[in-house]
Amino acid sequence: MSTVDTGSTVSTASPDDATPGRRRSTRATGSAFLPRVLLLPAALAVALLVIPLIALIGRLDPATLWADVTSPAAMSALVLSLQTATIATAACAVLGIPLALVIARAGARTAAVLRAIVTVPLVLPPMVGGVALLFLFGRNGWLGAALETVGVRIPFTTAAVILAQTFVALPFLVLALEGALRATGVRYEQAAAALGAGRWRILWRITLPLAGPGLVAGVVLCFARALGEFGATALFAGNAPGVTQTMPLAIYTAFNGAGVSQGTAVALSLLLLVTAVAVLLLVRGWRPGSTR
Amino acid sequence: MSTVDTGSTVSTASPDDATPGRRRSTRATGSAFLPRVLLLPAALAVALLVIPLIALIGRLDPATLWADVTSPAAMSALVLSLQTATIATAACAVLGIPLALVIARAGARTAAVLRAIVTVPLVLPPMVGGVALLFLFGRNGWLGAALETVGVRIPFTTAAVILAQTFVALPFLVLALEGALRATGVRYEQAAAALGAGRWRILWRITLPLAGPGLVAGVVLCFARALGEFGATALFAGNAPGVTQTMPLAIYTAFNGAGVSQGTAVALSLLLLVTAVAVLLLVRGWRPGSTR
Amino acid sequence: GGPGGGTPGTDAVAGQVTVFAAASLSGAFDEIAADVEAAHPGVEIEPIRYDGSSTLATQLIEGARADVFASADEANLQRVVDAGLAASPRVFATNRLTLVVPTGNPGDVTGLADLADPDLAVVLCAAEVPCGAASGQLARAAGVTPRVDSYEQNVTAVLTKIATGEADAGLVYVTDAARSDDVETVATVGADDVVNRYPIVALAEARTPAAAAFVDHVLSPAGRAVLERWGFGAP
Amino acid sequence: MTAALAADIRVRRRGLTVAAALTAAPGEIVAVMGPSGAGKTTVLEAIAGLTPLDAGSVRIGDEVVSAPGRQVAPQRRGTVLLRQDPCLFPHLSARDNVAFGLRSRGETARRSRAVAEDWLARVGLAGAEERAPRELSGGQQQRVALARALAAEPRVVLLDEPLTALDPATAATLRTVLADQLRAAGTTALLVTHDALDAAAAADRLVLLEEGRVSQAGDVRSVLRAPATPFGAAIAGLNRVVGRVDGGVWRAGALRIAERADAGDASIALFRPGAVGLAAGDGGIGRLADALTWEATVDRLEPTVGGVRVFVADPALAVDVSVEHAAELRPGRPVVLELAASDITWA
Amino acid sequence: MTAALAADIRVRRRGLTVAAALTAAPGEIVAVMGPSGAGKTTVLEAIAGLTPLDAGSVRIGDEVVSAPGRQVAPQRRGTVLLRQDPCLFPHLSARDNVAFGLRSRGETARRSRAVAEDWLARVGLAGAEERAPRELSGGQQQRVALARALAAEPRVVLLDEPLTALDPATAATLRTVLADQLRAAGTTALLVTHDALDAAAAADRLVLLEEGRVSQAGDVRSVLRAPATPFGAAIAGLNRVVGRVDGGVWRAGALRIAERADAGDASIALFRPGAVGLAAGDGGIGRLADALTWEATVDRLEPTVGGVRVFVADPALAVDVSVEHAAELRPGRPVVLELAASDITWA
Ligand SMILES: Nc1ncnc2c1ncn2[C@@H]1O[C@H](COP(=O)(O)OP(=O)(O)OP(=O)(O)O)[C@@H](O)[C@H]1O
Ligand SMILES: Nc1ncnc2c1ncn2[C@@H]1O[C@H](COP(=O)(O)OP(=O)(O)OP(=O)(O)O)[C@@H](O)[C@H]1O
Ligand SMILES: [Mg+2]
Ligand SMILES: [Mg+2]
Repeated sequence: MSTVDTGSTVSTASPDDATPGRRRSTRATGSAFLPRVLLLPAALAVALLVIPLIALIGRLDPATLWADVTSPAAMSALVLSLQTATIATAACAVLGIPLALVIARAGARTAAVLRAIVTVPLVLPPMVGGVALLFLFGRNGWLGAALETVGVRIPFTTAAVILAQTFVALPFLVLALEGALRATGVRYEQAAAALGAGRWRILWRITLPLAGPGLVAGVVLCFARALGEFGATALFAGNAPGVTQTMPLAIYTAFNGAGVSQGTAVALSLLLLVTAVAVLLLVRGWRPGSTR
Repeated sequence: MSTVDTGSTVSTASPDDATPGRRRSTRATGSAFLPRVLLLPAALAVALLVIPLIALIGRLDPATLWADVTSPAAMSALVLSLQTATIATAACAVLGIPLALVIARAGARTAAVLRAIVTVPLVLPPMVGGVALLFLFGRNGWLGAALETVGVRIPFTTAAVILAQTFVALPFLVLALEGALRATGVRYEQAAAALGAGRWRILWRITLPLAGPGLVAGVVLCFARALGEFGATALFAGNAPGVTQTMPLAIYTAFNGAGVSQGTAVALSLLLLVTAVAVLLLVRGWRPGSTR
Repeated sequence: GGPGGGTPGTDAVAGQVTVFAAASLSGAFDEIAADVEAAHPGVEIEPIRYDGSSTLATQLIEGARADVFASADEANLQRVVDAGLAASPRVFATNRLTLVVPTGNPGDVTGLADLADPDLAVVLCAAEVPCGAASGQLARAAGVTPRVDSYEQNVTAVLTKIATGEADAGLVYVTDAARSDDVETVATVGADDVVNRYPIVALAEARTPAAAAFVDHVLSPAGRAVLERWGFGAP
Repeated sequence: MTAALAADIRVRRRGLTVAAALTAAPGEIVAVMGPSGAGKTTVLEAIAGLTPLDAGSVRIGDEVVSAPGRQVAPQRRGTVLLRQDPCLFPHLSARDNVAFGLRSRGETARRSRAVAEDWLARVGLAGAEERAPRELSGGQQQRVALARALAAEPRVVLLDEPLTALDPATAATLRTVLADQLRAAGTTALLVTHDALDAAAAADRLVLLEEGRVSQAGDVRSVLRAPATPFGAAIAGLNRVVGRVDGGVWRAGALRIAERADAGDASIALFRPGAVGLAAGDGGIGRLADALTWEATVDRLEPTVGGVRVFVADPALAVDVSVEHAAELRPGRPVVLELAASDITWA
Repeated sequence: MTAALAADIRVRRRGLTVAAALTAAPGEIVAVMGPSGAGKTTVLEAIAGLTPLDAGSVRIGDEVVSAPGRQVAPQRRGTVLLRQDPCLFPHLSARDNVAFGLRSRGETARRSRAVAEDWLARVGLAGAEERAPRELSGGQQQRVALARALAAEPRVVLLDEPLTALDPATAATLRTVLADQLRAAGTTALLVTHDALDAAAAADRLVLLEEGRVSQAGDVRSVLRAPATPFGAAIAGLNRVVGRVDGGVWRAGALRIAERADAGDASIALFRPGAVGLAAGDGGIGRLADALTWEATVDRLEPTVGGVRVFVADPALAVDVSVEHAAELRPGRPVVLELAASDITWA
């Protein structure tokens, strides 16, 4: 007896008939569960973010655009911005990843306090942050005075730019990563420990890879914020072309300066934007598909 | 035969001997898997965020502190800040939650593009964002001109403050929530759909509760950013006490103006900080323990 | 200290000079810097740091390294002097306010009295900042109580609101008004009575006599000519 | 007879192409068994709408719910799927997990809670209503998941290994609860299981799925009695010996059978390991009148719950003996086997 | 004899207090069975260091790893735990999952990969090395998890239901792989399972855990032959009839036994459902010489893989009969039962 058909039927079919076809799995498993009405507010949100930028582009002065964005001052500011934002992001990673881990794995109360502390620089107008840094590292500051005695002076140097960027961007990395770590939970870490993996191995092979999307999101947010940082930098690092004049400061200067229509400022803003989006898309391109 | 002891032993023991004791589960399941060395950079990170603030407090003028923070101008700015930041956060929730859902459930490519778009306002110096909003909603802007014909004028109104805050704070909510949604995956949504739950039920009962920590994080970040917003507001909404002068604008005005010590600016900054931290701890207090 | 006693105009003066200057001086000081470098081949003026006078003063007090500070008001320079970083500043220019309106004057603004018109959108500098203090003084002198829609943080912000047409009238410095294509000035009665004085000083820790050379050049007739061209008045 | 469910599933997986058609009449319970990785879960998830088809179609009642260019959302198919992983909602209590399906089908909150509590009691979890999933043991979670699926009383229920991870005593109780509920509600069900007892106790028909294809299907008892494949024999617990009929004599290694009543030209002999007699020396054999005897060598011994299973080669088969009986057996030891011809089923 | 493992586990859970002591000698394999929710997983996780003790202690080799005020980290106990949920690392391929434990124990990457591939082949997953866990079926994931645990070759391995979710054929193969590996490596093991066959085939000793306490423990075969509790009888597949000895006669409902060789004053009779004869009319009974007979009423019928299980009341017990035999049986029908006294074990 083989493959007997007994009334209500069963039969085999050749697999060769099956066309692999396009994979609809994304639709079937993803947006299939979203109420479609939500597309409306989502589209509105995108519009809110995009249309002002289009309005900005509409005010560009095409005559001077190219000269504005390729001027040596613009280029040196862009290079400085990319350099300092990269270093600041690295510093945030070194300091922020451990902090996010500690918060994510701490008790509820400790976590709440640490999270509040981390959120503070977000609430503070960046300029006040700059003043605070100046009060600390400045000539009359606690640390600044000490450093002065060993001949180190931080304010108004490129180091100050990086410090200011780190101060304002750190919370982004910490909070984004912490959320992802908490969402992942400790199941896999427990499984790894139960297999004999040491703490470092668990960290590198399990915890961080599993929090990957959150880590990438945090790094991206952090980099973006560092790149756009203006207020704290202006106060703490000053506005010296080539040393501390990053793109946002160049934009500010152009905006305040001799320009007739602020066209230069807008042009520089767009240069910053395009660079940032390019970097973001690049980073996102590296990102592997969701692991789950 | 019962409970036979055959060489290598087994025996029962009374449960009454067991003392429930304190629950060490947090230690055993959480930070137990972290390399302890990480506490060092984590502590450094906290120091970086906290010590500048202490330096700031150190420069307070105790003589005028109380008068500064309780002045009617300060109080009206604080109330306006809390009101506008709350409304802006609500607006961000209405627009941002759907957008985060769409991004989290979209294909990799669509998601990357949308995420880049959302990140843009982070990179843009807020001042440029303010200009962009002015170009759009201003009297001569595309939308502003249209609104003017129906008698609606946005700049210099509280609505402009809210719009500016929404513009700069929206990305925070979207990116934080999107990360959490992606980390949660669609397993539970599939399970709910397989039980016959409709899209709205899945959204309210499964998706959002499971992304709860991410949602709370996003809302907190969003609120904090709205509360601290200065650049875009200054340009787009202006600085009229009681109408558009939020705390950051009051701080900046005090900073730019005050004579020698900038004490008022610092005092106002601390008022803002304390308020923000209080709100954050309150919100975090509501948050139930991690669901997993 | 470097080799002492060089006089302006001789090639003995050499070295780098870092200048902190109020934002409103940007065009004029760039020109003056070029002139100084031309006059003294050994002198190199670093790109001038422009920012709000208050910000610059704070930075100097907290340790920013500079040779020359030119402020848009005397109060902020006095903070630097009080901190012991400089002595005996000298006023090198003055500035005065003017009414500005968007090109075409859509609000039909004719004078200071229109600042009280509730139908017009009026922006002024905040009272705390120098231009705001001056605006208040000017309005009081004219017997006008302005109905202000927004107290801006600085002149640029006022100018932007006028240039984009968001506001119908505002008060800015003549030097700022001169730099924008998108605004028109309206005759402002009594503006000459409310002048803003710009002091300059070589800081005590100036590295070279070239700093003094720069200050001297600003104060010299050649420097004054440049400043005048940018709209500044005589001290 | 209109089928409640008619599926022709074609899905390409890494390492496997599933191409299986199966139907179920209204109220019919169809068990699906197959080796690990055969595609059972894929079939169920395709029917539920969680896995898209590459070709083929799924019809539920009168509606085509999956077909090229057509994909009805999972929640609008009238099916309920219990996945292999219990997948309880971590933020809901046991009661709310069970009530979820009912609420989704429009029941009031009050009634859903009442029904959910009733169901928790039925699966032996009275008193655990308020617990979070993480406060439940693996088997308890499995039971909540089963209650959640059954409480929704769908037209068609798809159960993916609902009774694994349960001890035999609990499983026996739940098997009865499951069968009773499905019969009483007239639910059409597909029941994926690894235990033939589930199929025998609860199902009308049994479908064997191997390497993505249906290898055998039919009435549960007839499939278990005459499995067509080695896998079928394994789940039925039968020896399956493939021989060759040559000159009227069937032979497989040392085992030969000349007269085979009703066997026709069938060449596969099926019989229980317990039906084979084994003698190590010369005792114990010859109890049965019509016995076949042959000689073999012990290959391997494996303890079972009640005795010992002896594996011999040529032909390879298993013999169940008592512990005492097995005491003197060692691999390599020659033995004599006997088997009553009447205990053999031919296929 | 130094125990490789000596645990006295006291953990308070919601709804249950676990208070169980158990030890294992070096190289000994101890099976743990118990009803769902009895605390088996809790015991294993406490030994592995994932669940803190409320009291008691755990000693592994010569080291006390858990005690009041002492809690050695899980990764420093020399144990490997296979959890009930396979919990494969979702971002690692099957091969890398298996290699993970080896790498953690300091093996080189190259050797870890080689061993991992070997292990995947042993669990029947050759060719699936590169797959991500989500590309594996439930049973395949279970097998990878088992390979991952065993490949690490720990001193002590704790296996929580390693063979569930597997079909009988695959389970049989893996049971052999598991037993062979543990014996060959001299690994001390605790094996939680729901299938007595696993215990019989792989373990030296069997511990029954019920409601957090050890209800019985001992040599696997003697526990399965003389289970002390109803649960034990259920896993051993035995009828367990509790009677009263009164004036030299043992009675339980309609069943009475006067002469009980070697029974002493034991009052619980244990026997296989298959050992009971059943006659619906007057045939079929009386085959056995020393048989006890009694009358009963059919309570419930349940199909089994090879036949039908008939449940009767007073005393409640199960009788296995053939399908043909069961054809005329219905609930409520009176039947005559017979049982050879020699088939009874007394406890
Ligand atoms: N984290 C927890 N918090 C509170 N109670 C728990 C927790 N985990 C398990 N329990 C309870 O403790 C008891 C023992 O659970 P455990 O997981 O040890 O059972 P088990 O014997 O492994 O059962 P199963 O065979 O179903 O896996 C159960 O009643 C369960 O409800
Ligand atoms: N998401 C996937 N992508 C690619 N291959 C998959 C995926 N899921 C399953 N497979 C493969 O498809 C085959 C069928 O898997 P399926 O889960 O249907 O098996 P199953 O019969 O349910 O097995 P089990 O009894 O182990 O649960 C397996 O070989 C598996 O490796
Ligand atoms: Mg499966
Ligand atoms: Mg368990």
